[in-house]
This record gives sequence, C-alpha cells and structure tokens, in this order.
Amino acid sequence: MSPLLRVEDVHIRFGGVVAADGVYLDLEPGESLAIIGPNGAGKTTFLNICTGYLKPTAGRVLFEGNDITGQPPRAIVRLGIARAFQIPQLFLEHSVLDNMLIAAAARTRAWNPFRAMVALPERAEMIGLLRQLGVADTAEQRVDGLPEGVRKLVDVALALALKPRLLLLDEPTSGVSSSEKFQIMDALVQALKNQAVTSVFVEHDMEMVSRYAHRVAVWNGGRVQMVGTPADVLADADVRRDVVGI
Amino acid sequence: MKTWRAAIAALATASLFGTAAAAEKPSELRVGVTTFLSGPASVFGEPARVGAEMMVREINERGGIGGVPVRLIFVDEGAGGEHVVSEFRRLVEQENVDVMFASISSGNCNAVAPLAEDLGVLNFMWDCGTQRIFEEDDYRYVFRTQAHATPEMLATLLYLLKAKPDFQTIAVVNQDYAWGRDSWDIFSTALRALKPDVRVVAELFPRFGAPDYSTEVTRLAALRPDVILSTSWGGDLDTFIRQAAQRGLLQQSTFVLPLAESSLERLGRSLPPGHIIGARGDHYFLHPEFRDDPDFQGFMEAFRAETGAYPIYPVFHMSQAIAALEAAYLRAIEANGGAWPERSQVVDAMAGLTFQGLGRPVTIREDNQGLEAQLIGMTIHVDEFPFAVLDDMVIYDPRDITTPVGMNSIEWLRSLTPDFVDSVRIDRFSHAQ
Amino acid sequence: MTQLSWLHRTVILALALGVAVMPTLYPWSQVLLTLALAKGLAVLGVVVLLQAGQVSFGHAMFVAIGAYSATFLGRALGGGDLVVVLLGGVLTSVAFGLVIGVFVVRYRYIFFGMLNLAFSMVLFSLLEKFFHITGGSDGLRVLRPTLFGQSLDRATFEGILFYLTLALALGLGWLVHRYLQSPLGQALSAVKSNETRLEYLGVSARHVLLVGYVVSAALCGLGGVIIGLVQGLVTPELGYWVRSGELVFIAILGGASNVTGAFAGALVFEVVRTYAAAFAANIWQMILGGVLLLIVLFAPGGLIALYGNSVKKLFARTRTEP
Amino acid sequence: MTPQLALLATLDGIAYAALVFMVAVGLTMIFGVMRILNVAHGSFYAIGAYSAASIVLGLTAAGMNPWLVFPGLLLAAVGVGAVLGTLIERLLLTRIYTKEPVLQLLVTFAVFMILEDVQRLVWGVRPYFAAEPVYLLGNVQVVGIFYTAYQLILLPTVALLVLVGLRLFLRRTLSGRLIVAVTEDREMATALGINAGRVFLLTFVLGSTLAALGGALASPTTSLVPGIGADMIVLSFAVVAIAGLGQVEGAAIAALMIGLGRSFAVYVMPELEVVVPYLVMVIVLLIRPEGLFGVVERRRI
Repeated sequence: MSPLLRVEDVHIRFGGVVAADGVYLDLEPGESLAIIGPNGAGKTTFLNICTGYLKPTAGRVLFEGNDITGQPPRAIVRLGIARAFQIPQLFLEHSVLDNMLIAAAARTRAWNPFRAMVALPERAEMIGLLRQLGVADTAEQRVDGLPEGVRKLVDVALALALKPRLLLLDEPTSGVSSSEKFQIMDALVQALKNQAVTSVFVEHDMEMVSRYAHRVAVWNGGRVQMVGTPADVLADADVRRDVVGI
Repeated sequence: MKTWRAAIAALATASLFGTAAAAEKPSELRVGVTTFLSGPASVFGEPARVGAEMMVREINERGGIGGVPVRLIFVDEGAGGEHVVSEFRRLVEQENVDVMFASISSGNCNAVAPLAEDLGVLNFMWDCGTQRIFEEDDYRYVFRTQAHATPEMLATLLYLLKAKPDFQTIAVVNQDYAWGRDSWDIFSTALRALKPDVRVVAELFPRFGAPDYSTEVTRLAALRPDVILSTSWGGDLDTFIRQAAQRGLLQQSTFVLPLAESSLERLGRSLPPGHIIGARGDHYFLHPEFRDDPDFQGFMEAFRAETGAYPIYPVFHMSQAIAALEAAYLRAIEANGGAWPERSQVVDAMAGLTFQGLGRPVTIREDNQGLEAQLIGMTIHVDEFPFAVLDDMVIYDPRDITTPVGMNSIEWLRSLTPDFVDSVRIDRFSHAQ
Repeated sequence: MTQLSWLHRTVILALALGVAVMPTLYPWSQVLLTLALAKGLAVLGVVVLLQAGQVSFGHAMFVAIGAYSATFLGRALGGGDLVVVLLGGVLTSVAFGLVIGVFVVRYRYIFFGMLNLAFSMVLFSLLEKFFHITGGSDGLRVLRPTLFGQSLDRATFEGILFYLTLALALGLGWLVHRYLQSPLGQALSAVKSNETRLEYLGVSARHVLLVGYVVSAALCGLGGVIIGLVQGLVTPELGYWVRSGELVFIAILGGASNVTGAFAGALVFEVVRTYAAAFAANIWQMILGGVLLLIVLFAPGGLIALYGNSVKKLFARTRTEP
Repeated sequence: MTPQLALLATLDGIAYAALVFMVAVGLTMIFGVMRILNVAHGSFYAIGAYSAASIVLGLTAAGMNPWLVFPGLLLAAVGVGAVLGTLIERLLLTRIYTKEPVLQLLVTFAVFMILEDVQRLVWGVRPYFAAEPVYLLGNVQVVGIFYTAYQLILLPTVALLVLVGLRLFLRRTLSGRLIVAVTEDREMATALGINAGRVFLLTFVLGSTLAALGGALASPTTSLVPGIGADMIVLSFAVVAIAGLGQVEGAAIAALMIGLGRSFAVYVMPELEVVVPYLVMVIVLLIRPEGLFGVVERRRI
C-alpha cells in the first residue's frame, strides 16, 4: 500500500535558520504519528510545508501520490488535509457554533447567498462534534470571550468538521487543563478512528505521545533524527537527552 | 445707476392697457442665487454675492421693485452639482422663489436649465459661459443676461489680430476642464478661419488648480511662441502669470488673457505692460464710458470700501442680472396696468428686453441670449494704481461677434473669412482719455 | 436581538412608509429623499465590504461608473428606457467591479484602501481629461429615459424614480441582509477576523472578498445611475476621493454592521448636509466634520446602535415595571 | 526629445518633487509610528502655506528687512506644526489610539473637513500669493532658459537637508531612535518601557511641521486657494504608497518618480500629466503591494 503522505527531501531556511534540511517522511493510512523535538527544531514548519503555508526551496510533498508542493492551503485542504493550530485560529467575532457552521458550509460548498447560515442542515452534526470535544455548552458564546483551552478545542473541532482524511494537530491539548487532557484526547482519538482519519500531532507531553501515537518522529535541527514506535524512541538515549530532557 | 434703470424701465414698450388678471402684491420678491462661496471659483462667487447684496440693498432703500422689496437667497455652488440641483428645487418648491439666478459653472447651467424649464421658473444664467445651451435647445423660462464664450473669445482674437497682425506662432495654456477646452476650441476655430497661417506650437492643459506651472513655463520658454493664450482664471491664472513673470516669459511672448481683468489687482506689477486683457463683457472698474459717472464711480468706491478690492466682472454680470430682474418686472407691471404681474407675464416681458447694469445696455435676443458688448485692452502701468490697468481699449458691438440665432458657434466661426476682421463695429478708448 | 426582530421589522416598515408618504405632504422632499436612498444603496455597498473589515477609499468610482455608463447608454439610445439604462449602468459597474476586484482583493486594510483610491483617481482624472467624450469637469447632461417606451414629464418621472428607488432600497436591503446572514456573507466577516483559518477551511478569502466587492460595485453603480438620473447631470466629481470618504462616513454614521444603518445614515446625512449648506453655507463642512467626530468618539456603533440601545433601555424598563 | 529638453524636464521635476517629498515624508513618518493614515495632513500643508503667506505679506507691508521672510517661512511651519499638531494629537488622537483603523481614518477625515472651513473663515476665498522670497533670490540661467533660484536651488536644497536631517535625527538622537523603535515593533518598544504617548506626540508634531513646511515653501510660487489641501493629500498618499508605508528614503525616491514622471509627461504626452502619479501608484502596488521599499509582514501561525 502506498503511503498517504510522502515528504521527500524538503528544504527551507529563514535567514540564517535552517528549518527544514532534507526532511523525508512517509505516513501510512490510518496511523497516528507523533512529532516531538526541541523548540525551533522545525516541527511547525513541517506542518506549514505540508499544508502549503510555506513553499519549500527544494523537495516534494505527495498526498496520495499527487504532488501538492507549493499549492495554496485551501487547495490542499480541499484534497482532505485539515489542520489544528498551536495558536487557535478562529473567527473571534463569531459564536462557536457559527465558526463550526462556516466550516460546514466550506465543506459542503453551501454558498447559496440567500440561505441563512443558521438553517444549514449540518447544524446538529456540528453541535455533536462540539459535544464530543466537551465544549457544546459554549456553542452560543462569542469566541473572543472564551479561555484559551476552550479555543484550542474549538480549533480542533473546526478541523474535524471538514471530515478530513489527514488531520495535522499542533499541540492539540496544550493549554487544556491536565485533568481534562486525557478525556478529550480519548474522545478525539475515538472520533479519528471512527472516521478512519490519519493523524499527525506535534506534542511535548511524552505521556500523551506514548499513549496515543502509533509511531513517533523526532525532529532536531530541521531534520528527522529518528522514527520508531513510542517505546523505541522514548528509550533512545539521544532522544531522552535532547528532547525529553532527562 | 438708479437713473439708468428708471430710464430703461420707461423705455419698455408695452401696452399700458393690459387686461390680464392682477396677482396679489407679495410681501417680497424672492430671488435664489447660486454662486461659488467655497472652492477655487469662490474668487468669482464671493464678490458677486457682496455686489448682489449691495445692489439689492440700494433697490430696497428706494422701495423695492414696483413697491416690493427683494430678498436674495444664496446657494453655494462649491458644494457640488448635486447640491445645486436639490437646492434649486428646494428654493423653487419650498421657498417659493420668484426668479432664480443660476449659475456660474457651465456644468451647473447645463443641469439647472432643463430643471428650470420643467419647474416653470424664470431663470437667469447670470455668469456661465457655455455657448451650447441655447444652440442645442429652446427654452421659455431660461435667459442669459450676459454674453457667452463665443463673442468673448472672438473679440479677444479680433483685438489680437489688430494689435499684433504679424504673429506666426501661438501656444495655449488652459485649465483642464470644460471652460479651458471649450474656449480653446472656439478661439482656435476662429483663428484658423481668420488667420490660417498661424502655427499652434503647444497645447497645454494643466490640471485645474495645479499648484505649479514651472514645467509649462520651461517648455514655453524653450518654444518661444509669439503669442501665449490662457483663458485661465483665479488662483491658476495668478500662479501661471507670476511664475511666467519671474522667469522672463512675459518679456519674450505676448500674453493674451481673456479673463485677466479679474486678476489685475491681485497680480500687481508682476503683469508688465503690453499684454492683452479681456473682461468677459465690457466689465472694467475704469469703464471708459462710465468712469466719470457719479453713480458708477460711487458703486466702485463703495464696493472697494466693503471688500478691499475693486469689482471684477462677476459683479458686473450680477448687476446685469439684477437690472434684468427689475426691468422685466417693471415692464410686466406696466403691461398689467400697474398691477403686480403673474409669473408668466414676467416671462413674457423678457422678450427683447433691454436693461443696463454697470456696463453698456444688454438686449435679450429671440433665442433668449443676451447681447453684451466686449471690452478688450492692453496693459500699461500708471502711477495712480499699483497694478496694471488697460490702455488701447476697444469695445466691440455684440451684434457683430455673437453667433447668429439658430447657428452653431463652431460652424459659424468656420464660415468666417479674414475680411471679417475689418467688418466689425468698434469704439476705441485710451486710459489717458 | 431575535426577540426584538418583530419590533425591528415594524420599525423599518413604519420608516419606509413614512418615507413613502413624505413627498405627498412635502413635494420638495421627493428629490432629496431619492438622492438619499440612492446614496444609501451606494453606502450599502461600502457596508458589505466593511463586514470584511475592508475600507475602500475609492468606491465613489463605481458611483461614477454607474452614472456615466447609464448616461452614455441613454445618450446613445436617444434617452433610452429606464429599465435598460438602470441595467446597463449596473452591469457596467459589475464588469468594472470584477476587473478591478480581481486586483484589489489581493490586498488588505490600508493597501486595499489605497489601491482603491488609486484606481478611483485614475478614473477621475480620465473623466476630467477626455473632455470630448466625457464633457470634462462640466460633465454630461443625462437625458430623461422613457418607461417601457412611454415618455414622461419631469414630475411623473421623478415620482416613478422615487418609488422605484424606495422599492429597490427595501428589496436590495433585504437581499443584502440575507446575503450577509448566509455562509458567504458570514465568510466575509471571517475574512476580517481570521483569514488563515478561512484558508484552512478550504475557502479562498479572495473569492469571498471578490463576491463582496462585485456586490458592492453593483450597489454603488445602481446608486450612481439613480443619482445621475435625478440630477440630470453627471460630473467627475461623483468619483472624487472626498466622495468616497463621504460614503464611508455615512456607513459609520448609520452603523457599519447593519443594512438599515446605511439608509438611516444616508437620510440623516443628506438632511444635515442640505440644511447645513443652506443655512450655514460658510461652515457646512465643519458641521459635518463635527457630527462625524461625535459619532466616532461617542457612538462608534452609529445611529443604529443608538437606536438599539434606546430600545433595549425601553424594554428593560417595561419588563421591570409590572 | 533632445538631451537639452530632457535636462529642462529633469530640473522641473526635481523642484516639484522636493515640495511633494516634504509633505509626504511627514505623512509616512506619522503612519510608521502611529499606524494612522492622517487625512488631515493636507490641511497642515494648506494652513502652513496660508500662515507663511500672511507672515510674508505682513513683513513686506511693514517694510522690514526683506530677508526676514525666510525665517518667516520657517516660523510659520514650526508654529503651525507645534500648535495645531499638539492640539489635535492631545485633544483628539489620544482618544482613538485603541479604536479600529477605519474609525481612526475617519477621525482624521473629520478633522480635514473642519479645517477646510477654518481656512475659509480665517483667510477667506481670495487667492493669496506671497512671492517676495522668489524675487529676492533672483533667476538662474540654464541652457538659455531662466529658472528661479528659489525653485531650482532653494527647494531641492531644503528637501535634501530635510532628508539628511531626518536620517541623522532618526539614527543618531535618542528621540529619533525611540521613533524608529516604535515604528519597527510597537509592542516590543512599549514593553521595554518607552513612553509611546510621548513618541506619538513628537512624531505627530514633527510630521505636521514637515507638511506645514511644504506648504510654507510652496506659498511663494503657488497661489493659495481653497482646496489645495485636498489635492496635496492624495498626491502624498500616492508617494507614500509607492514608497512603502513608513519609508523615509523611499518617499524621496517616490516623490522624484512622480515629479519627473509629471514633468516628462508635459513634454512627451501632456494628456497623461494628471494621471501619472496615480498610474505609477496602481502599477507599483499591483506588482509590489507593500510598495517599492516596504517590507512584508507575515503572520506567525
């Protein structure tokens, strides 16, 4: 079976900083890959390249065998790659539910200018998604009044609303209280499994990594230092020293 | 002035035994006046407003027109065409004005003329120059109490051809808007007809309100044309002349400035002797035929006392509109057996009306166009005035130089031949006289 | 606000009715109101773009485009028919909106405003420059069109135009309201708050904005055609940058987030302007500037917010009374 | 076009560019620091010009030493910038720094409208003209054509001094560096304890003074009529947009482009003269939205 996403020899630099220096990575359908690494290793840059926010100076990104390198994010998103952000990217002046409905309209291309958004048939589905992530009670509130943790979850819900085949998550539960973390992640993983969504998540919490990832990729200095099962990777001495900090 | 108006009114040839029903005498005669009170053209609009107020004060002091005092309501043309049109209408429909004086801008004249016609209100185009209005449409309610661009330009050209018969090259520097373009069309058409061998070396149309003409001046200095024509006015003309003067251009070419009467005082001595100046009519505070008349002199001094400057041509145009108003009402009253006339009777009284403001008498032609004499002169410097005044003045008879009724100005000018120059009736005057 | 919406609708209908009967009571008000409503349509266009947080300092160009194209069309047809002239003006504005829009929707905020300003100044200069075609700064007379082949006298024509404009204001106001409530309209305000997320939902912010831009061009164009017809004259002045600023001014005066605000703002603006210019000719700009300052400093939500607040207060009072 | 004519066109272009630059550079500085596009900037130009004309006419009428007119021009500019600039910044702008950009723009638009009438009430509608400084400096001859020394030498020199002076001020003095710091990163600068309020006031007064200086220096060659401010502000917008917002040196080059474009148009294609600045602006913005020298700001996600 061919990989769902293939990244080949990707390079990019910002001024003097090399953020991607020959990155190779294959992603199998259905798997859940965690990306770990020290700050500035190029983890977010990798997500930015995969989703077209940055154009690599060299190398290719293939999704289901098609070259998507340098295509704009909206085109890549329409192919089935969704993303949640480290800093939540939301429509601050809309309510949570309105955010979700815009996503639903985007997915179904419901651009009839004379039908009110509140009447979209996906409304119930969207409330369901919010419920899964435990934020349904905020549905009618404006986003700019919400705490950061809730925003992170809404951001993830927005990505899920697109029914993607590949979901890229940038520290999905940072800012969420640790008592809720696992509960939410359980729900998220279950949702991903139900919809057969392949996922990549950048994570600093090694407990999260070992619990939810099928494979782990370690980033360092713009390169993939190591790829393996959570157990193998977390046992590696270099990784423990450079990344985990033990 | 009083005496002339009375005389003109007496001249009015209407039946004393008219039988039309008398309207009730109103408490006042309301006149709406559109004039520029803001924007660059307020250099014309403000003096005209002051002049109008002075003249109406004088009328009211002697009891008004036919015993009815006149009240003026002003509209600022500077606020834009939209505003003028809606104010025009408000004045007619809400304030019930009896007569409108509209307007200075040709664009506004174009807009309000059909409006006046539809609203059935008597309208005097008191200062706009576009020749097109009566050449393109017939009007019952709209009259022009002054000349239009064609006689103004033609008189200037005729003067130039006499004063400087051998010139070979000409350049034009006009403001880039309708007046600048139209006036050049008229002038150049007439020039081709009357002196076909002249070469036009540059046609420059700097932006209206341009702050700087140095590029144009440089180019003209390099081209060295015999004659430089500019129909610009106000701040634009002042800037152009001063920059040209500072850089010696006025020593090099003869300037022909048909509207510069309105800038003479402001330009001071920077306008040297020997350049040709027009006044859009026979409008000049030292009008050679009236300057010794005590009424004329009195008004000039009173105006100067009020505003600090001598009257310029818009004030004269305003005086003609007011004279026409008075003459028309007096004539209509007479025709109505001394009773206050219906509005339609006032309109009827306009036919062939002759009236006199601060210049020579003006007569309304059958196409509602006024026949107004044109005065052109040459600058000289004299001791009594700190600015250039006119010498070698010529007053042109309007009947010879105004487009005949029913003809299009451009076509008429094309049909002229060089011997036209000598066929025109003129009177000559000098400053010293 | 949903609980108030019946009240809202009643108020709008009552106001519309009030506007509709004004000319029968005060005939002079008819043209003033037509102009105000036409300007309201143009302001509505600016309001659409304000949803996306974009301020155009050049939208008067579409007013001019609508007015001039309708005038050219009318003159070519010897007057033309009202319907043809209206459609012609609007379609030309749409075409221009599309072409200019393709360029300007790539820009945001100050650049968006500036580029629109630049385009409008190019157009303004060309209208003044090509004197033999456009009549230069004096502009062009607008011939009175027929209605379905019937020629009309001024009074009838103006009456028809007034009620037509009122109907268009109501109808288009409602349609624009629907549009802004639809996902496409909501995506406009999403452009304002987070374009990145919009892009990551697979939506092109430029397309969303382009639709809004063309809608706004059409509304401004329509307003322009009507202004030209009422005035009987079109001049380049219609497209000068100060006029664009005026449209934004009116949008803020009425309340930038609201369809009703566009018309309320335009009505108040026209009345203030007319009376200020008539009775305080020397300081009418100062009066308008003062009004604008007061609104921005003390009632940034505009007239609609003032109205909304007073309604809320009223409701709070009636509810606590029993 | 002969080389000789090209030389003449260049000289004209430079003189014009010098005036436009002085106004535009003030506008761009104010934008750089305060992020407000000040529509009322044109009013400072106009009021600076009117005040200068009044002073020059007053001095001439009083029969004072004619060379006093030059300090008079400077006095007018500084006076208008300091008094009016401080008043507007303190009384109005300080209230709107936290508001949306649209509202900020509209406040300056309102100030512009108010000042238009203020000019009319103070100076009336008659054109003002105070050419004394031009006469004093006399003429210079270049390839047989007379130029006024005022336009050929004085204006470009002053513009150059302003440019160099601004550079030195911004790089070498404490106040200048504070301005640069706030321009480059407002959050960082305020986090470091820079008193943004004082920097704003300083910048606004400085920028306004430059506009007023442009007006004062234009007054001897231009007749002052109602509406000059409105024209100047769009032209400065064009310069600022072409250069890139907040770019001081860029503004000089953009002003030159517009000045030369305009003067060459008069020789080659007079029809285009008026459109040149806006055409340049459209073309530049379409190719480089951030302007010729502007920098792109990219969001971090």
